[in-house]
Order: sequence, then C-alpha cells, then structure tokens
Amino acid sequence: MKKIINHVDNVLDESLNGFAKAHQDIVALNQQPTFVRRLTASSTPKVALISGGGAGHEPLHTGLVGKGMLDSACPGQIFTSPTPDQMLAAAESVENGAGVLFIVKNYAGDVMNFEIAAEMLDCQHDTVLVKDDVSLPENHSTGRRGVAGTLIVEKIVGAAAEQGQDLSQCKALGDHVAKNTASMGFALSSCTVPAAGRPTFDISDNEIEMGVGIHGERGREPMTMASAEELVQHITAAIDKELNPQSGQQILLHVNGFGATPLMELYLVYDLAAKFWEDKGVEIKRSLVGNFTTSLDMAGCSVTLTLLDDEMIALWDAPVNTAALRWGC
Amino acid sequence: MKKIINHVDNVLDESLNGFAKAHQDIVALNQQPTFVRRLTASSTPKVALISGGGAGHEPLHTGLVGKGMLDSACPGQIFTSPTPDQMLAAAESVENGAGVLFIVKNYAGDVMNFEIAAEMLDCQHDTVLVKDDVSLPENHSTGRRGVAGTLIVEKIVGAAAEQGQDLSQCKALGDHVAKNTASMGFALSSCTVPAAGRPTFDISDNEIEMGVGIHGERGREPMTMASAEELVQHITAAIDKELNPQSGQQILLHVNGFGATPLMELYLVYDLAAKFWEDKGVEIKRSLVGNFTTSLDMAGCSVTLTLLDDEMIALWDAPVNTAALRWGC
Amino acid sequence: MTDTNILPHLIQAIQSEMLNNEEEISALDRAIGDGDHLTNLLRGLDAVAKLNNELIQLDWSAALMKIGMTLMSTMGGASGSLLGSMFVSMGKTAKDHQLDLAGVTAIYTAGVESIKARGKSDIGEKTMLDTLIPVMNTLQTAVLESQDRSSVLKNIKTAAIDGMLSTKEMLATKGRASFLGERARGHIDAGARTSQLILCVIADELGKN
Amino acid sequence: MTDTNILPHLIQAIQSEMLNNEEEISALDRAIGDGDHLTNLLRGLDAVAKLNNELIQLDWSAALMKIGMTLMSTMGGASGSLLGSMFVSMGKTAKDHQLDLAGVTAIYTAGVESIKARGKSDIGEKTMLDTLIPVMNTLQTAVLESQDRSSVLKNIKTAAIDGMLSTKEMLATKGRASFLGERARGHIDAGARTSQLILCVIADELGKN
Ligand SMILES: Nc1ncnc2c1ncn2[C@@H]1O[C@H](COP(=O)(O)OP(=O)(O)O)[C@@H](O)[C@H]1O
Ligand SMILES: Nc1ncnc2c1ncn2[C@@H]1O[C@H](COP(=O)(O)OP(=O)(O)O)[C@@H](O)[C@H]1O
Ligand SMILES: [Mg+2]
Ligand SMILES: [Mg+2]
Ligand SMILES: [Mg+2]
Ligand SMILES: [Mg+2]
Repeated sequence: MKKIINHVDNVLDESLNGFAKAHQDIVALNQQPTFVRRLTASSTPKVALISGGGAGHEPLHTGLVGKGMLDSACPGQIFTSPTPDQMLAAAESVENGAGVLFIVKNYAGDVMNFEIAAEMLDCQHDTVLVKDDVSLPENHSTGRRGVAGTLIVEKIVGAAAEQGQDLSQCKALGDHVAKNTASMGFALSSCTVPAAGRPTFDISDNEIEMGVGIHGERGREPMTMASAEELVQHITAAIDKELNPQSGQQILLHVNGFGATPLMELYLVYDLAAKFWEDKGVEIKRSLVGNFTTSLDMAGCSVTLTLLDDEMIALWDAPVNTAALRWGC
Repeated sequence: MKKIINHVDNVLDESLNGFAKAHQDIVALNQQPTFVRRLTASSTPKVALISGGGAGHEPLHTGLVGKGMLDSACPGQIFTSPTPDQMLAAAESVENGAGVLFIVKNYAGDVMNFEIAAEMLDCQHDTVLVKDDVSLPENHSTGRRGVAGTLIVEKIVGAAAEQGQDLSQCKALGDHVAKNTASMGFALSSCTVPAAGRPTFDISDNEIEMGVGIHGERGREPMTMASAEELVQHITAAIDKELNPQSGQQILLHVNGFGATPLMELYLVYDLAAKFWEDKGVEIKRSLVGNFTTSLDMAGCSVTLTLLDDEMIALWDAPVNTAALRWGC
Repeated sequence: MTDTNILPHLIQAIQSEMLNNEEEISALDRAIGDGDHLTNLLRGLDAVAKLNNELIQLDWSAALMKIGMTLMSTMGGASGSLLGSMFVSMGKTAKDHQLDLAGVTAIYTAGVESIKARGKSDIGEKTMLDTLIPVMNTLQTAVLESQDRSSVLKNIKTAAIDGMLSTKEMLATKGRASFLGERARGHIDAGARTSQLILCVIADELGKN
Repeated sequence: MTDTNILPHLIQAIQSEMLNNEEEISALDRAIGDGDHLTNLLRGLDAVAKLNNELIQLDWSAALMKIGMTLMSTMGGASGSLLGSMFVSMGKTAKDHQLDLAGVTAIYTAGVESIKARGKSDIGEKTMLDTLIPVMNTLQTAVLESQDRSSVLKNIKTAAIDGMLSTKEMLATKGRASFLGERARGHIDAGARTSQLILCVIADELGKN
C-alpha cells in the first residue's frame, strides 16, 4: 500500500481537519461525534437535510454540505457507515423548526444506523432512501444499492428545501427524484482501504468488474476487458431498460469517476453515453462529469441518468455553494 | 494498460467531443485545428487569454476556458505541446481588438511552439511564462518548469482581463503572479500514456519520485516512501525557502492531485501544509484542493503557494464560469 | 454466573481471539464484503475495554446496555448497529431475569430477536445470525432438558461452529455478500465467523470457572 | 541529387526504419523524457507521406518548406517545432542553391542553425543537435576537401552514429532530460537517436542511386 498518509488510524481525522480548514467559509467540523455542518444556517426555518455514509467516497457527502444542498453530513470510518450518535448530534445541530430529512443510500449499515438515529430523534423527520444501482434486479433481497444518483437527489431536494418547501414536500420530491434515477458502473481495479493495507480484491489485466457498488467490492460479474464502446453500451442499455426514456424526454446525464480514472476517460464515456440517448431522441438538458462518488483510488466509472421535468431543472440550476458543487453563488 | 478507451489514436478527439458536449453552455470546440474557445465572447474588447499544452492534464487547460478565465485553450496530443497553427487559429478566433496574451508553461515544446505562433500572429500580443516548479534551481539551464501554479496565473489574469485591464497591464500582472507563485510535487506512481501502452517508469513499493513535473516523468530524485508529514515537509520547506512569506503575509494555498490520489489524501496534505505556514503566522486567505493539473492516472500531488495582496484576492474572488472552476456565476 | 467483575477478562479474551484470527477474518470480509469487519469490531471492543472500570461498578443490565451503546456509537457499519442493538436489548431484558440458565437464555434470545428485527433477517441468509440462532436454539433446548453447565457450554460451541460453517455454501440474501449472487458461495460469512469465535471464547472462559 | 521524385521513397524508408526501432526509441524517451517522441515523429511522417503526390510536383525549395510546415503542424512537442523549423529553413535556403555538395551543405547548415536558434541550444547539451551538428561539420569538411560522393555518405553515417553515441554519457542541459540532472547520464537521447537513424537511412538510400 502506497498512500500519502501518516498513521492509518488518523487518516480520516487529519483529512477532515484539512477539509474543514480549506472550506471554512462554507462548513464547520464538529468532533466527538464527527459531523460536518453548514457554516451559516438559513435565517428562516427550513427542512434540515442530512446525509452520511462511510468515508472514502469524497467529495460525497461532506463536499456537498452548504447553501442549497446538505445542512450536515456524517462521515463514518472508511466504507463503514457512521453511527447513530453522529446522526443525532448532526440533526440536533442543524434542525431549526422545519424538521429533518435524512437522505440515505440503501446499504444495510447506513439504513440500520440511520433508522436507529431516526427512532431516537425528537422532532419531525423523514427519510429518503436512494437505491439507484440497476446492476441489481429491483426485487433484490436487500433492495438495490444507493450509488452516484444520491448526489442528484441531494442537489434537487437541497434546492427545494432552500426555497422553503416543507418536510412532506421535500420527502415526496426526494422519492420522486430517486425513483427517476438509475445508475450503473464498472471497475477496472480494486481500491486499497488504508486499514486493510492491501487491495480488496485481485483483478487481472484483461478483466473488469461489471456492476459494482461504491465500497471497493467486486461487482455483479467479472467481464473481459473491452473497448469503452462495449463497456458503456453495457451500462447504458441497463439504465435505459430501467427508465425507458422516450424521444423528447428531458434528462440529466452524470458520468461519475471512482477516483483513479482520468477526466479524459470520463469525458470519453460521457460522449458515448450521450450519443446513445441522443440517438433515441432523448434531450440531455443537464450534465455532470467528474469524480463525485468515489471509492478511494479505484479505477472505473458509473453512468447515472435522471428523468427531468421543468421543475427539477429549475431546482438543479438553483444556487448551490458547497466544496464540490458550486454555481449561482 | 487498462483504460476506458476505444482506439489509442482517438482518445483525445473522443474525449474532447464529450467535454464540449457536456459543457456546451460554456465552450465550443473547433476541429482542424483543434482548440476550445469560450462560447460567448465578451461584448466589449478585452484582452484574449490563450493557453495550451499537451493533453493529459485535465481539467487544465480546456476546463479553465470561460468567463473570467481563458478565452481559448489548445490541447496537444497527450503530453505533447500543441502546434503553432492551433494557437494561431485560436488567437484569431477570440481576439477582439484588445490583443492576445499567451500564458505558457515553461517547457521546451510549449515555449517553442507558442513562440512560432506569436511570430506569425498579426495583432498586438504578449506572453506570460510560468515557471513555478521550485524542485529545480532558479538558474536551471532551461529555467524552471511551469506546473500547477499556471491555474492561479490564469484565474487572476483572467479576472483582470474580464474587468478591462489592457494588454500591458495583464502582462505585468501575469508576470507578477507568476513570480510570486511556487510549487513542488511528488509522485507515488508513474502514469500510462495510452500510445505507449505501459507506465513511463517503474517504481518500487517503498519509493517515490520527489520533484516531478506534470508529464509523468521521473522527478529530481527518488526517495524512500515516508509519512505524509515527512513528504509534505520536504516540499513546503522548498517552497517556503523560495517565497519566504513573513508573518502576516496573505497567501493562497493550492493542493493539486495528479489524478489518481483520492481527495481524502489531498485534504490530509492540505492540513499539513496549512499548519506549516500557519505556524509561521502566515495568513491563508484562499485555498484550492483537488485534481486540477493532472498527469493522467499518476498518484501523487503538488503544493502551490502564491503570495497575495488585496488586489489579487479580489481578482481571485471575481466571477468565473468554466468547467472546472466556477463561482460568482 | 458471577458478577460483572468477569467482564474485563472476557473482553480481553475476545480481543486476543480476534487478533489471533486477524488475517483470516479480514480476508473473509474482503472476499465477499468490503474488508472492514474486523477493524470495526476491534474499534468497538477497544472502546468497550476502555470502560472496564465503569463496567464492573454496574449490574448486568446496566453493563450490557452500556456495552451496547458503546458498540453502537463506535463500530459503525452493519455489524455495529446489529451488535449494538443486541446488547442494548440484552441489557433491557436482564433487568427482569436471574442469571441462571433460563435467565441467560431469555436475555440472549432477546438479543438475537433484536438483530432479526433490526436486520430484517433470519437464519439461512449467510449472516451472523447463522451462528447466533443455532446457539439460541441450543440454549432453549438446554433449558427444556435442564442440561448441566458443562454440556451447555459444549453444545453452544458445537452449534456456533456448525452454524458458522453452514454459511459457506449458502447464497447470501442479506448484507453486502448478497450483491455477489452465486459468487458468494464457497465463502464463510465474516460476521458468522466472528460471532462464533466470540461465543466459543466466552464458553471456554466460563468453563474455566 | 535528383528531383523531388525521390521523396516518397525516402519518406517511406524513414518510416520503416522508425518502426524497425520502435521499441528502442520509445524506451529512450520513456527513460529520460516523457515517452512520446516516436509517436510524435511517426505522426509527422505519416502526415508528410500523405502529401507524396503533391510533393513530387514541387521543386526542392517548395517541397522542403511544405514538409517543414507539415511537421510543424502535426508533430507538436519540442521536436515538432525544431524539425519543422529546420525544414522550413532548408526550404528557404534551397531557393538560392544548386543541389551539389556545396549547395546541400549550405541548405543543411541553414536547417541546423535554425534549430540552434529556436532551441537556444548547441552541441553537447544531449539533444538531437549532438547528431545533427557533427554531420554538418562533416559536410563542411567534405566541401573543403571536395570529397567524392561515397566518402561523403560514409562520413555522414560515421559522424551521425558517433554524435548519437556521444549523448550517452552527457548531462542534459536542454530538453526534459535536463530535469533529471545526474540521472540522465547513461541514456542516449531519443532525438539524437532518431536524427541519426534518419540521416543514415538517407545516406544509404542515396548510396544506392
Ligand atoms: N441484515 C443483516 N442481518 C444480520 N446480519 C447482517 C445483516 N447485514 C450484515 N450482517 C452481518 O454483518 C457483517 C458485516 O459487518 P461489517 O463488515 O462490520 O459491516 P459492513 O457490511 O457495513 O461493512 C456480515 O458479515 C453479516 O454477518
Ligand atoms: N532546446 C532543444 N534543442 C534541441 N533539441 C531539443 C531541445 N529540446 C528538446 N530537444 C530534442 O527533442 C527531443 C524530444 O522530442 P519529443 O519527445 O518529441 O518532444 P517533448 O520533449 O516535448 O516530449 C529530445 O530528445 C531532444 O533531442
Ligand atoms: Mg463497511
Ligand atoms: Mg512530450
Ligand atoms: Mg464490511
Ligand atoms: Mg517526449
């Protein structure tokens, strides 16, 4: 393992310190328990948006805390969901009268820990569960995983909350965005969790893992390495089958890197995915390309599609001021 | 070599197509010769800012084209400087009466090709040469290399040009920023140029390359892998020796990833670098952490420091709307 | 069973056992999970061990609750919420029970039931429950049959080991391994293995008294 | 020398020679450069080869200019600007010269001088000039001594090879290899090697006529 770190036990804390310092105009870091919250709360009551999950996916979620998006994010240890006390303290720190909405990626650890926090929370609250990974069948025993589509839910609901929509509206909108979002990805390499000190899995030079989550695990199936065209075709077809956008349908197209794949390749993937839907007459209204929902130093990428309507487009375009997404501010 | 590409000969074109499509609200792509230009030119005459260099450093420079920054960028082949005809066509396409300023990283290929273009250009023009890499002595036979500090020159001069400063003012400002900017970086791995099909150099598990440029080459010297603290200390000391910021001096601190190093590690590096200068009483006024001047899939990072004055801070804060840097718009 | 004085010793024995099997456990969670299970567990055990002085001042109910809250707020992950719930639930139940065989069985059963409820899971899904539930069944049988202490301890170990081994050929329907489909077959579940090691250590230690 | 009809044949011979030494050249630029020199050169040669039909219609001056412009606009990198400048300069000079030994020497000398000017470089800096300049000196001596054609061709090859080899033990003061300091020693410069291969192929081909 070769990483720019000191002791494996301190990676997360030291990194969070740097994050909070670099973005001290946007966020504040709380220690014991650990959470990152928006520096300046909204002056009028607004629904508090809280997310979280294992660390190692940066900039998700800490990098998405700020005006127009999350009010707070709870990072767990690397690839380990955070604990209920973090979520509870985060919620209590940012709630200001309009209730709390948890945005949770559908992973057993995240779901159960957020559930416990929610049961203990003493104010109006609800949860949006994101399960956008279409590499799994819809009736999978645990439900599908929540992956890169989470950012899109957070952005759109974040804008709605900022504009004063109430808890039930935000919850309904979040469910709506989640339902209209589908993702799938593949990995070219494993990643190395510092505490483990070695790659999570071995993979040969002519093999990829198709249908991966975001915790550096193996995917649904190994596949022989192929051209970008074939790899992207594989995932766009699965996403298309799920959401079945018709000619004229407005969409948001998000190509997400897992951490070690150069932007050059991500844009190449974007080009292929865009062509696929353009050929069907689908209208790509908004795009996002970059490393947003990562798995440490894993190579690979995912494609996410969200069906848009005019309201969602307006909310996507609304001002946002976070470490990783910023416009209109 | 495992990359998400089709044929090695088409990587750049396909990627640029995707880039231009994903950011069609900001840029337009010209083919034959290849350059990316700002979609909507300023209505009043302004100095046209043009940069360029080999591809493989994305988002630099194409991702920095837009309002408040570059008017045009010329990508060469991967790690190969672009050709004079690209620069000439780019200049002619965006020049609108106030002359052209070329911002060039000090590398033989870039310098000579931009020189030839400048000699052929039939309008008022000047060049700012960036040579911020303090891993080389100032009197190095070719001068120091231009690395991650280039982005800072482009941002600050971009804002000045947008505000109507004339060519000689922009040139003077560019030289001033360049002179007050120092960078140094180290690599944990080599990168793989698609056309080469294999890593540029071999490196063992307990070795790093200290003092690297941004073309995936070896650095000034190999070093035994060490803790983040020791590695960062090595480069902050060199930068500090060069610029020697005093207590109370305002600075911009930029931690740049080379492409395959997770944000988590970059923030950890930021934390260490920030502490180093804070301990000296230096005031970190602005920060930038992320993968901006990359070397494809190289692991490693660089630290850049710029001495700021109030005018530079205001220019840094001025609106910018590019694919990779966006605020105030 | 004795008073909570035994806890520091038990916790230490469990920590050693985890470290003795470090490589194997990590490899199990890397193979069909994400590789952090042992780290999570050690972090939790470490936090619990720091409370030793406090724990021995408490009665069993309060001590178990404290352990549960500590695991819950330090482990994270799926196992943190599950083991946390288990201990909190055992603590609550311990209030109304003697620590005889029937009492221990009732307390343990409440713990396992809370995992089933929180995890929406049951035996046969390739999780820690494949270790924990057979042990619960063994205890319940032991109560019905009024087995003697040494038989009970022996039977617990057998049930735990058989249960753990049974996960090997299962398809997973809960936890991360479920995402792998057929590829999860042939691997023992990490949580089943750590639960088994913990139960066996406890049985061994109690057998020494 | 004959007319520009010979160009397609020469270009093709150079392309083959580059491909025959593909592995070695790439390795040289990877070792102390950035690994793209051969790719750059092949891209330039390929573009020139596409112009074959056009080139044979032109006189030497125009053909060399055209080659220079083509290399300049297709190669990129340090070598693109340098070789481009060299050919443009040779084309300009060819206007005023016969293609006898003295003329060729004057033309070639103008080309080399333009590299020195553009590159701010000279012999002994571990670049292509360490091949090109000794050949220039050889030609100039040949003019002074009125050497016969086959001696000239032989001497060119010797000078090119010796010059190329001389880069091995040099410290680099120009180009990317300069950044490596002492570490560049022991490696032949990629540009010196390709220049030498090109000059030797041309000498061989001209020797066949
Ligand atoms: N729904 C569930 N019910 C019971 N046990 C579960 C469930 N989900 C996961 N587990 C157990 O948790 C273990 C994984 O724990 P751990 O690695 O610490 O957390 P994570 O899966 O979040 O990385 C699995 O090996 C399995 O035994
Ligand atoms: N200033 C210079 N003068 C003469 N030759 C140079 C100079 N700089 C570089 N070269 C030559 O160019 C070669 C490198 O070419 P190439 O790899 O195509 O470009 P780049 O260095 O931009 O990647 C070097 O091997 C060297 O021979
Ligand atoms: Mg985990
Ligand atoms: Mg190059
Ligand atoms: Mg795990
Ligand atoms: Mg090169």
